[in-house]
Amino acid sequence: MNAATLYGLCGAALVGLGLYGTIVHPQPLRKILAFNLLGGGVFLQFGVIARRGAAAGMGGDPVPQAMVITGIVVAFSATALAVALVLRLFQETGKATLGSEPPASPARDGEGAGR
Amino acid sequence: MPEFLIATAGFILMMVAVGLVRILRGPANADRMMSAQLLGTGGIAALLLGAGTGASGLLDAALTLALLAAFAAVAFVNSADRQ
Amino acid sequence: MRALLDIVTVLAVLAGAVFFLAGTVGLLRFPDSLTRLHALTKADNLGLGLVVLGLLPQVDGALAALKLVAIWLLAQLAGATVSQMIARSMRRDGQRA
Amino acid sequence: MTIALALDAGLALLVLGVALWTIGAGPTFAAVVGFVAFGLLLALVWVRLAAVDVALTEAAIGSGVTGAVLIAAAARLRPTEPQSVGERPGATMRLVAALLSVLVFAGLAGIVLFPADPAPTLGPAAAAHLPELDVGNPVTAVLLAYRSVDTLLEKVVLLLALVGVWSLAPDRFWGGAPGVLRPARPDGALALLGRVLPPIGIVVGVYILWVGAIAPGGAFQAAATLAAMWLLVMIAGLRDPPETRLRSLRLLLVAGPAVFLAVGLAGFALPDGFLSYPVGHAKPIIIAIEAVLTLSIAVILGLLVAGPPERERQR
Repeated sequence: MNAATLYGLCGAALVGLGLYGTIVHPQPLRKILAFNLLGGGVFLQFGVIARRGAAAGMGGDPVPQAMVITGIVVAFSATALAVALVLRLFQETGKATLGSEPPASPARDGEGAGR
Repeated sequence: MPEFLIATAGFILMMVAVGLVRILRGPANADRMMSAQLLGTGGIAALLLGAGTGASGLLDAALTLALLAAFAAVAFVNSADRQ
Repeated sequence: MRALLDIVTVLAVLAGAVFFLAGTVGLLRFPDSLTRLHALTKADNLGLGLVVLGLLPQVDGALAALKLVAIWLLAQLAGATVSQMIARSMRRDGQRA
Repeated sequence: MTIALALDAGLALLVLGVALWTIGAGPTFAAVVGFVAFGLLLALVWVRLAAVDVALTEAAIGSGVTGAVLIAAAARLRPTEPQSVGERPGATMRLVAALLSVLVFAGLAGIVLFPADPAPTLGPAAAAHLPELDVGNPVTAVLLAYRSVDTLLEKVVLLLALVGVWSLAPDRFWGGAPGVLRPARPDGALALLGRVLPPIGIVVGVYILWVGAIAPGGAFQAAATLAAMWLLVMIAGLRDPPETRLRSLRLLLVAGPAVFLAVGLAGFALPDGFLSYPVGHAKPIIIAIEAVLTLSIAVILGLLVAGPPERERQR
């Protein structure tokens, strides 16, 4: 067991966790959060491949590392766009939900709003 | 010396990680932000200790982290206030 | 000389680690948010400060040393402002915590 | 060696713990705090994986700027939280999702545990041409020389995302300014920080850009730092967000990709074609491209965080 394997397993678990959260969470914002966790796990896989490919005096293969940097920036822009979509949905309908049926008036109105 | 610095970095990380329990327990959002702040400082300390072992570039990473942690903290307090 | 500087490093870094320990214990054990904020700032200021102090003999070159001190000052500035903002937001919430 | 491995194991467990919390937390605010902590820890993981460039990017963009976007959204969507409780999928659905997740985890874990031997690497190929480029940081060389098409297209993606965000504004606000994040007290601590931190941050940003040619750093990291400083000034209420119809602003947005593209097209004059640099002059060209790119990315990132226009344009 070396560090790369350890973080590789960690990344695999993150992908699993993120996938579960993306499917199960009802709130779109939480889905976005979970999806970012999933992305972090995928990036970690790249990092592990880069670390295993260490050669020529470098700590890691620079090609996967550069791809991760590009990936982080693209993930950010996708996140910003998704968040803007959810906020617009909220502005239009007063709700932020992906349910196809318009939900009946909330059962426990305001109860959960206190912190 | 490098082993000592790495071990201390691990210790500090462990400490701030225990502090993360406050994210779980709250009760106020202020408490959650505090533990994130402590994690930021601990992360900077760990990076600096890593830089002390001679690894290159970590000082710059710590510098960026210090700036961005400050920004994130401000954004958080600001949003928490607005609620 | 080298050994002496190493001893300084070990002592200062250990002292810094103790302050991180103290900050965490305070964050977990103190009864309300304002006292927890008090504990946090000790780790922020002194913990990081002592770590920086201890590392000064270990880095090579004046530029790296200067960068270390700059990072500490930056963390100080940000920590002071953020603590003040957190405290104010707590006061506005009416000390609910 | 064992101390280092213990550190790695602890760090990996921490990352997983914080990720679990981010998924499972009740209030969205708490989950977002968990996500920022996750980004911070991930930056440390990147350091342990000998990828300091990625660590810088993750710390700057992954947790800093993304955190700002998410937290502002969480604050606005707070009223919708209670009503979504009833929309949780049923037990069967959750079980299927859990099974699927475990399956994906097992597959990935298998790949991690039984890797190809010898591990594939492009490291030697990347290192072989570094002297020609005169760029000391291999990651920068990949981003701006070997795989510069990726980087160019990624800039286009950023621009498209910004156009997408802007187009979500109601028609009457088109061309107007994004909402102020929140008017702050002019005499408060935040206003002080908004005056003191940005000058330091701009110096650090320029430094990170400059050092990126020889050591970890580069355009994205510098741009994220600059964007954060700009946003700080806006949050502190010292400057309003600019109107999005301003021609100077729009020119700034496209300047980086345009210069990059122009240099790429100029490459057709050389034997290697698109996006090739003249031998011996690669480094100054790369740094020039990066400088313009940094400005454009900083403005794009800042405006992505600020969100769609929310005020009518002023005559």
